[in-house]
Amino acid sequence: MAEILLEGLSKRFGTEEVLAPLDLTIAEGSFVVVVGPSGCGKTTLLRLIAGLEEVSSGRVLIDGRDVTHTAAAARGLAMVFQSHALYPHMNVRENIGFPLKMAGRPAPEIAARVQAVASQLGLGDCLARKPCQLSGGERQRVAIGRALVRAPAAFLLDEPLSSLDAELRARMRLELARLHRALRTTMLLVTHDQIEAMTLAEQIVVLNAGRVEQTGAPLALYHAPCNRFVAGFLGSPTMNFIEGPEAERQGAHALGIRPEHLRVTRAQGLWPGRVDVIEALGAESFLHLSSGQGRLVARLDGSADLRPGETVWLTPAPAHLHRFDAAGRALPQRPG
Amino acid sequence: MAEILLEGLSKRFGTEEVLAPLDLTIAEGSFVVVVGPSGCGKTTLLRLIAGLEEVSSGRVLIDGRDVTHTAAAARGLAMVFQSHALYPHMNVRENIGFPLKMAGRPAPEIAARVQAVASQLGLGDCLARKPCQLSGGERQRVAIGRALVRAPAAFLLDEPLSSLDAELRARMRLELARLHRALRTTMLLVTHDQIEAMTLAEQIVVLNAGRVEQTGAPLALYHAPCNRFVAGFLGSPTMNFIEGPEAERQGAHALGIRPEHLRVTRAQGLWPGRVDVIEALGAESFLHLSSGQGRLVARLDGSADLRPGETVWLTPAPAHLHRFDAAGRALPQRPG
Amino acid sequence: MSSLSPLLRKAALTLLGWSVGLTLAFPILWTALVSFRSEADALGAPAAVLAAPFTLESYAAITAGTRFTAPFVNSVLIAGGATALALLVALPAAWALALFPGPRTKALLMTILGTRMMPAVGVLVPVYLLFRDLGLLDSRAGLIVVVMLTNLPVAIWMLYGHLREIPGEIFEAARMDGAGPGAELRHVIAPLAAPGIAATALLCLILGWNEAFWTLNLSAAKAAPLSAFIAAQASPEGLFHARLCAAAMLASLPVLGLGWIGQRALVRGLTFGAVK
Amino acid sequence: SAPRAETTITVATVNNGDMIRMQHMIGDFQARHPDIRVDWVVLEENLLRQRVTTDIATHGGQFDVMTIGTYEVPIWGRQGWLLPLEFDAAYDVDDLLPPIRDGLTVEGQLYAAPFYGESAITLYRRDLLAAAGITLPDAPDWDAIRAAAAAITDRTAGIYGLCLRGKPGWGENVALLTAMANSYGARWFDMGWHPQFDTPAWAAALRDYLDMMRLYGPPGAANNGFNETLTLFEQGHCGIWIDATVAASFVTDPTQSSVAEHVGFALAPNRPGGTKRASWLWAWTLAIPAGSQKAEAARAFVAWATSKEYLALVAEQEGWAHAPPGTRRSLYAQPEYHALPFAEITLHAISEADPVHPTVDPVPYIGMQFVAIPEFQAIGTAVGQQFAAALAGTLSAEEALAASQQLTLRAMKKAGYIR
Amino acid sequence: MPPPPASRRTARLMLAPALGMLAGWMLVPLAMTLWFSLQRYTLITSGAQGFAGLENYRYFITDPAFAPSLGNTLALVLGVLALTLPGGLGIALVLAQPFWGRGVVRALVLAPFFIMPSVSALVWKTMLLHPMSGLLAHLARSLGLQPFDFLSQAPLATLIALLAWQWVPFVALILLTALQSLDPAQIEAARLDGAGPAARLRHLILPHLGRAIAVAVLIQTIFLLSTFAEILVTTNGGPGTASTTLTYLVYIQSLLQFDPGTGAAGGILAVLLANAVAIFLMRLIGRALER
Ligand SMILES: Nc1ncnc2c1ncn2[C@@H]1O[C@H](COP(=O)(O)OP(=O)(O)OP(=O)(O)O)[C@@H](O)[C@H]1O
Ligand SMILES: Nc1ncnc2c1ncn2[C@@H]1O[C@H](COP(=O)(O)OP(=O)(O)OP(=O)(O)O)[C@@H](O)[C@H]1O
Ligand SMILES: [Mg+2]
Ligand SMILES: [Mg+2]
Repeated sequence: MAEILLEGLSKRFGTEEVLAPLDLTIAEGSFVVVVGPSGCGKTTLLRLIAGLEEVSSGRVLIDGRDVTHTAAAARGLAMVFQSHALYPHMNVRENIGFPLKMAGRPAPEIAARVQAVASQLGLGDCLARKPCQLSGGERQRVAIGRALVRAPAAFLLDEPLSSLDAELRARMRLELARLHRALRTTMLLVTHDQIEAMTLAEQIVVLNAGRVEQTGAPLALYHAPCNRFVAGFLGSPTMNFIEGPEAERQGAHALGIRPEHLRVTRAQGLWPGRVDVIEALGAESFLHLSSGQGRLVARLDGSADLRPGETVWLTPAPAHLHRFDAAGRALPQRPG
Repeated sequence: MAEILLEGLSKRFGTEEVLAPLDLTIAEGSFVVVVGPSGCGKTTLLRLIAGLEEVSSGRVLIDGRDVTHTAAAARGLAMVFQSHALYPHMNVRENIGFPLKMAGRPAPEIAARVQAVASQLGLGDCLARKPCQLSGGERQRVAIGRALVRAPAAFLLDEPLSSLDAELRARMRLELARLHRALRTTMLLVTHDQIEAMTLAEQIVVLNAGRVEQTGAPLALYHAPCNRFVAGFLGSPTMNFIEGPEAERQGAHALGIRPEHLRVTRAQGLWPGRVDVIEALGAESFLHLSSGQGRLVARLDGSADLRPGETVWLTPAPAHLHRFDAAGRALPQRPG
Repeated sequence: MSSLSPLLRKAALTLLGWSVGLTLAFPILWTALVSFRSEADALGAPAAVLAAPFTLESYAAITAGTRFTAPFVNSVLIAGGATALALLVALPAAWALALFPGPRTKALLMTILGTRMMPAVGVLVPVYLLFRDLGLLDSRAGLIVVVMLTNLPVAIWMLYGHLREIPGEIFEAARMDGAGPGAELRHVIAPLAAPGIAATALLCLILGWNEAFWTLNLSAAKAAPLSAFIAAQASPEGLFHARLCAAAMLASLPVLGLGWIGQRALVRGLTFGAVK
Repeated sequence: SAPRAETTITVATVNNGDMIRMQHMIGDFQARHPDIRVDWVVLEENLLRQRVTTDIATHGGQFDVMTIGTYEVPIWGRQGWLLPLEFDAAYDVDDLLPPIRDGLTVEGQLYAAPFYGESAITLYRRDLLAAAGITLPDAPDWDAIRAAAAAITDRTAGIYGLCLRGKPGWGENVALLTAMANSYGARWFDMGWHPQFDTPAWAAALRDYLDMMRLYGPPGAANNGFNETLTLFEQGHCGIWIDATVAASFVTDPTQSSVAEHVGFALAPNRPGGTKRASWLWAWTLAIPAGSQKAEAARAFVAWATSKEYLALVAEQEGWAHAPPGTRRSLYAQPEYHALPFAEITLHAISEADPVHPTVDPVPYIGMQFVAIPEFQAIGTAVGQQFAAALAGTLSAEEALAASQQLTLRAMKKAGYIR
Repeated sequence: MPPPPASRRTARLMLAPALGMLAGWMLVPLAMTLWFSLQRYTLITSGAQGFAGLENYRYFITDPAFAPSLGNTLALVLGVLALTLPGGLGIALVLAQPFWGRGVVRALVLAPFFIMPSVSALVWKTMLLHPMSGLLAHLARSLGLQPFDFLSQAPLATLIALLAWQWVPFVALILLTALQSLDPAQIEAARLDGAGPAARLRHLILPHLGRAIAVAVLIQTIFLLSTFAEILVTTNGGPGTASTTLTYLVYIQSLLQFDPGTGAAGGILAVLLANAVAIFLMRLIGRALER
C-alpha cells in the first residue's frame, strides 16, 4: 500500500545505458503493468526499485521517503524473480515460509499461512519437495507463493506467470486480480502476455529500449497509441502498417489498422488480397494475406471457410484507422 | 528427420508415477505439440526421449532403432531446456557454436552458421555477452539458437518461447513454422500457449497427470474433444460447463459451451445473466457472468458497451454444445 | 552493514580485511624481515631488528654452490608432476562420483579418504622396503608417485565438492549438444569448475611442495627436494635466525608466488545466471 | 666434464658447523681423488639419525659414508652393519685420543673414524663472577656452582646464574642429567639391568637440578637444548653453563658471541668429595655401511676427512680455532692450537673421560651420558620427557622418577633384559 | 537423477584408475603393516624375531603414554576445528566482498598455509614464542609482564593455535571458492524477504556451504590426526606426555625405538581411531555431503 515515485531514474551497465532517465509515478494501491520487448529493461527497472541494483542516477521514493540508498531488505517490498531464485536447499514449505520466518512470526502462524498460500497456488502436494524436484510451473508458483505470503508495501512481479499453462494462468490471473482488490496493495507486474497486461492493469507502462513510450489505461493505449511502437506492440497479432501512396493519400506517412478492424469479404471491398496462411485457433482465425498494401493480417471469428490461395477483399474500418507521421508519432484522428 | 516411437514408456520418481506407460508415434517430419497442465510430465517425457532420464519401463525407438539405453549424446537430438541451461562460462557466440564444435565443424563454418542463427533470432548485438549479462528473453533465444544451429534428427523444444514478448513470440512462432516447412525435421514442442499449440502443431498431444488424454489435429481437438478435460484445457477462456437440470434435460451429465459460442444480447435469449466483470483486451472482451447455470464466460468482439451489474441474455449456439457423461467422456453430438 | 553508504562500507571492509590479513601473515612477514638482517642483528629486540641494516648475507650463505638449486629443481618436478598426475586421475574420478551418484557413492568417498588415515610414520618401514625392492629409493619418479598418491584423496574430495556445485542441467545440455564424456570434461566441466580446479591444484601443489615426511625419508642426494634443504638448515649448532628465515623464505617463495597467481584465478568466480 | 669413469659416493652428515666446513673443503679431496665425486645429504641431527638407521637396518644402500655418533658405532659394529676400517700408516691411528678410539672399537676392530670429539666442561662469565666477588675453582663441585649461580643471578637484568639443558631428548637433557647423576653416584642400571631411578642418588641429582634451574635458570628452560642455551650464553644471559667442550670454541668466537672475551672454563663439576665428574664423551664419526658398493672410494673419503692433513688444511684456511677438536693428540701438540683458551681443558676433559667405567658403582653398559644399548634411544627420550615435565612444573621430581622407573622397567622387560 | 546405464559404464571407467591406485597404495602398506604388527620385528636389535601374536598391541596399549595420547589427539583435532571453522568462514566472508587491495589481502591470508609445517613450527618456536628471545616475550617485557613459556606451560593449546594458524587459510580458501558458486539471485531474494546479514548467513550461506564445510572438516581431520612435524619441532610431545598424540607415539615406537612391529600395531590402532572419528563426523555432517 505504497506510492512509488521514480525521479530521473537511470541505469548503465558499463557504458551501455539500459534505462534512460525516466520519471514514473505508481499510485498507492494501483496495479501497474510494465510491458516491452525482450531486453528493453523491464527487469532492470524492477531491480532498481527493489534495491538490488545500484542506480546510475535519479531517486526512488516510496511513500515520499527517499530509499535510493536504502538496503533492499529495508524497503519492505516483495518480488517474484524472473529466474525464480528459489532456495535450493529448502523444500517448498520452507521456501514459502522463509519471509515470515525472517519477520519473526511464530511457527504455527507460518505453518498456517504457508498452507493457505500453497493450496491457493495448487502446491499442496509438493510442500516437502526441493526445488530440483519440481516442474517449471511448480517452481514459478513457489516463487509467487514466497511473495504472496507476506504483507509487503508493494509487489514487484517479474513475469510471474510465464511458465504456467493457459488454464492455470487464467486462474492465477484472476487470483492476482482478486488479491489486489482485497488488499489494495500496490502491484508492479512485468509481463509479455497481452491478456495479462490488458486485464490486470489499471495502468500500462510501455517500455522500449530503456525509454517509456507511453503510460495509460489499457484500452486507452490500445485504441489511442501515441506512436507506432506502442501501436504495434500492443495487440496480437500486431497492427498492420501500410506505407506508400495509400497512406499519403490520407495525409500520413503510415497507416495502421488492427487485424480485427479489417473486414474480409469474398466479394467487394477496398483492397484485394490473396490468402497465404490461415492460422485457426478455434475461437478465431488469423488470415495472413498479400495485397497491394503489403502483407496484411486479418482476424476472423471462428474458423474461416477459406483456403490458401483464394483472393478476398479487405475493408478497413475507417473509425479505427491510425495515422502516423514519418517519426512514428500518431496524428489526430481525421474527422469523418 | 526421424520417426520417434514410444512403447509403454513410463517413469517413476521413487514411488511416484510421473508418466504412466504410454504409447506414442511421432511421425517422421511431423510437428507435434505436447500440452498439459503444469507438472503433468511434459518435461519428463522430453527428457526420457532425449536420454537424460532413465526409463522406468518401456522403450524409445528412433527410426526403428531401440535407443532406450543409448547415451544422450549419441541420439542425435537437439533440445531446448525449459531452464535454458546455458553454459555460463561461454559467451553467446560460444554457446550457440558449441554443438557445431562438438561435431567437429571447421571454425569458419561455425562462425558463419552462428552468425546466421543469431541474426535470425535478433541476438546480433549480444554475441559477446555472457549469459549472466542477458535478459530473460535473450537467454531463451540463445537456448533456441543452440538447438537451431544443428541439423539434428529431431528437435525437442521445452517451452522455448515462454519468456518472449508477444511480438517476438509471434515472430519466433512463424520462424519455427518456416523452419519446419523448410527442413521437415521432426519437432516435438512443449508449450502452455494456446496459440502456439494451435498454430504450430500438426498434431497435439494432451497430457494430464502422466496420461495421454487425446491426440489429434488442433482443430479436431478443439471442436471434438474426447473428454471434459481436453475440452476444458484447450481454448482460452476455458469452456463453460453446465451441470444440473439443463444438462440432464439434454441427456448429459454436463454440457460444455465455449465462450465464443455464447451469444450475448440485451433483449431476448435463452438464459438471463448478470455481468460481473468485463475483461477488455482491445480486439475482444470477455464477459464474466452469473446466471442460473452458474458462472459463465462469454466472448465478444471488440469492446462491449456493457457495464458490470447489467443483466443480459445468453444463447448457446446449439451446433457447438458439447455433452459429457458422468465420467467426463464426450457423448456424440445430438442430431438436430 | 545495511544502511552504511557503499563507500563507508568498503572502507570498513578494507580496514577489517587488511588487519586480518596482516595479522595472519605477520609471522611470515617477520620471517621475511629477519631474513634480510645479519645474524647478530637478527637476535636483537624487535625494535633493533626493525632498525638494523638490510643485508643479503644469509641468502648468500645458504645458496652457496648447488645446495639450493638442485633441491629446488627437484621440488618443482615433484610437486608439479604429482599435482598434474593427481588432477589427471582425480578429475575423471570426481566427475564420475559427482554426476553419477549411486547408492555406494558416499561409502566410496569415505574409502578414498580412508587411504589417508594410516599415519605415515607407522608405514615408513614397509614402504621403505617396498621402494628398496622396486629400486625407487632416491628417485624422482618414486617421489612423484608417492606424493601424488598422498594427495589423490584430497584432490578427489575437493573436486567432488566443487563439481557438485554445478547445476546438473548444464551437463545435460552438453550431452544433448553431442559432447562425449571427454568433450564434456574439457569444454564444460573444466572451465566451469575452474575455480575449484585451481583451488585443488593449488592445494596439491602446496601439499606436494611442503610434503616433508616421504620426500625426506625416501630420498638421499639425487631426488632430495627443498624439504631436505630445510632440514639441513634447521638447528645447526647455535641458532641462526637470519639464515633459517632466509631458507624458509627461499623454500616458500615459489608457493607464495603461486598462491598470489592462484588466488587471482580463484577470484574469477562464476555466476550461474544461465539456470533458472 | 672429464670423460673418466667416476665414482659417486653419497655422504650423509649432520649440519653442524664443522661438517659444513668439511663441505667447503671438498675441493682439496677432489684434487687428490679426481675420480671420486661426493654427493652430500645434510640433515639435522635427529632426522639424520632416523634416516641412516632406517637405511642401514633395511639395507637400503643409499649412503656410502654415514655420520654417526659414539652411541651407534659399538651397536652397529657388533651387528656387522659397518665395514671395519683399516688405514695406512700415514693415517696414524695411534694419534687418535684413546678414550675416543676405544669408544669406536668393538672387539679390537675400529668401525668408525672420529671427525670431532667432545667432553663436558663448565663455561662461565669471568666478568660476572668478578663483579660478584667470587671465583670458581678449576675443578668445581656442585656447591660452588650453586653458590656462584646464586651470587650472579639478576633476573631483572636478564642474567641467569645457571643455564643447563632442559629440552627433552636422549641427546639433550638426558645427556646432561645422566652425567650429573653419575657425579652424584647414580647409575641407569645395576649389573642385572634393573633401572635405578628409585635410588636416593638419582633423587638427589634431579632435585638439585630442578632446584637450581628454578632459582637461577632462564625462563623456558624446558625447551632449551644445546643450541638454545648456546645462544643465550652468547647473548650474555647466562652466568654459568655446563655443556659440551665444543661450545668453548663458539662462545669465544667474537664474530658470533657478545661475551667472547669474558668466558672462563673449568672442569665439569662433581659432588663435594666425589670421584666422578658430570662429564661425558661424544664423537661424531664417519663410518661406512657394510653393504656399500663403493667401499674403496668411501674409505678414501673417510681417511681424508679425519686425517691430520685435514686438520692442517682447516687451520690453514680458517685458523686453528676452527679445526675439528677432540680427536687427535697431534692437534693438541700444535703450539698454535694449544694456545687457544679451551684447548688444554678440552684435552683434559676428554682424556679423563672413561666411558667404560662411567659411574661410581659398576654398570653392565658402556657410555657416560648415554647407555649404549639399542633400546636407549626410546627409553632415553621417554625419560627425558619426564624430566622436562618436572622442569616445567607439571610433575614433581618424585613423580618424574617414578614414571621413569616404571617405563624403563617396562621397556627392559619387553627387550628381554629382565624378566 | 539416476543416469542411463551407458553413462554409468563410462563413470566406472573414469573411476577405475583412481580407485586402483588408491587401493594399491592403501592395501599393500596396510597389509604389510598388519603383518608387521603381528611380528616381533625390531630394526636395530637382532634379538628374537618371528610371530608375536597380539604382543605388540598389548605393549602399545599398555604404554603409559597411550591413554593421554588418545585424549591429546582428540583435543588437538577438535580444538583446531573449533578455531578454523568460524575463523575460516569469517575470513572467506570478508574476502568475498570487494575492498581495496583485496588481492593482496587474499595472498596474505593464504600465506600461512604455504609454509612448510616444520618451518612454521620453527619460526613460531624460536621467533615468536621463545620466552627469552621471542617476539611475544619482548612484548610482554615491554609491558612489564613476565613472559609466558608457552611450550612448557600450555603445550597442547599452543600446538592447537599453531595448527589453527596453518589451517585457517585452507578453510578460508575452500569456503571462498564455494561462496563464489552461490547464485547471487538467491541472496537478492533473501534480502527482499527481509533476511538481514545474520539470517542470510544462517539460512542461505551456511546451507550452501554445507558440503564445502564438510569437505574442509574431513580433510582437516585426516591431516590433523597425522600431525607430526609440528610436534617434533616444538614440544617433542612433552613436557611429559602433555602433547603426545597417537601419531607421535607411533613415531616414537617405529622411528625412535626402531620397533616397526609395535609401531605397526600403533599404526593400525591409529587407523581404527581415524575411522571412528571419520564415521562419527560422517554421522554429524554426512547429510551435507548428499544434498
Ligand atoms: N549485468 C549486465 N551487464 C550488461 N548488460 C546487462 C546486464 N544485465 C542486463 N543487461 C542488458 O540490459 C538490457 C535489459 O535487461 P533486462 O533484464 O532489464 O531486460 P528485460 O526487459 O527484463 O527483458 P526480458 O523480457 O527478456 O526479460 C538487456 O539488453 C541486457 O542484455
Ligand atoms: N527429480 C524428481 N523427483 C521427484 N519428482 C519429480 C522430479 N522431477 C519432476 N518431478 C515431478 O514430476 C512431475 C512432472 O514433472 P515435469 O517437469 O515433467 O512437469 P511439466 O509437465 O514439465 O510441468 P511444467 O509445465 O510446470 O514444466 C511434477 O509433479 C514434478 O513435481
Ligand atoms: Mg526480464
Ligand atoms: Mg516442464
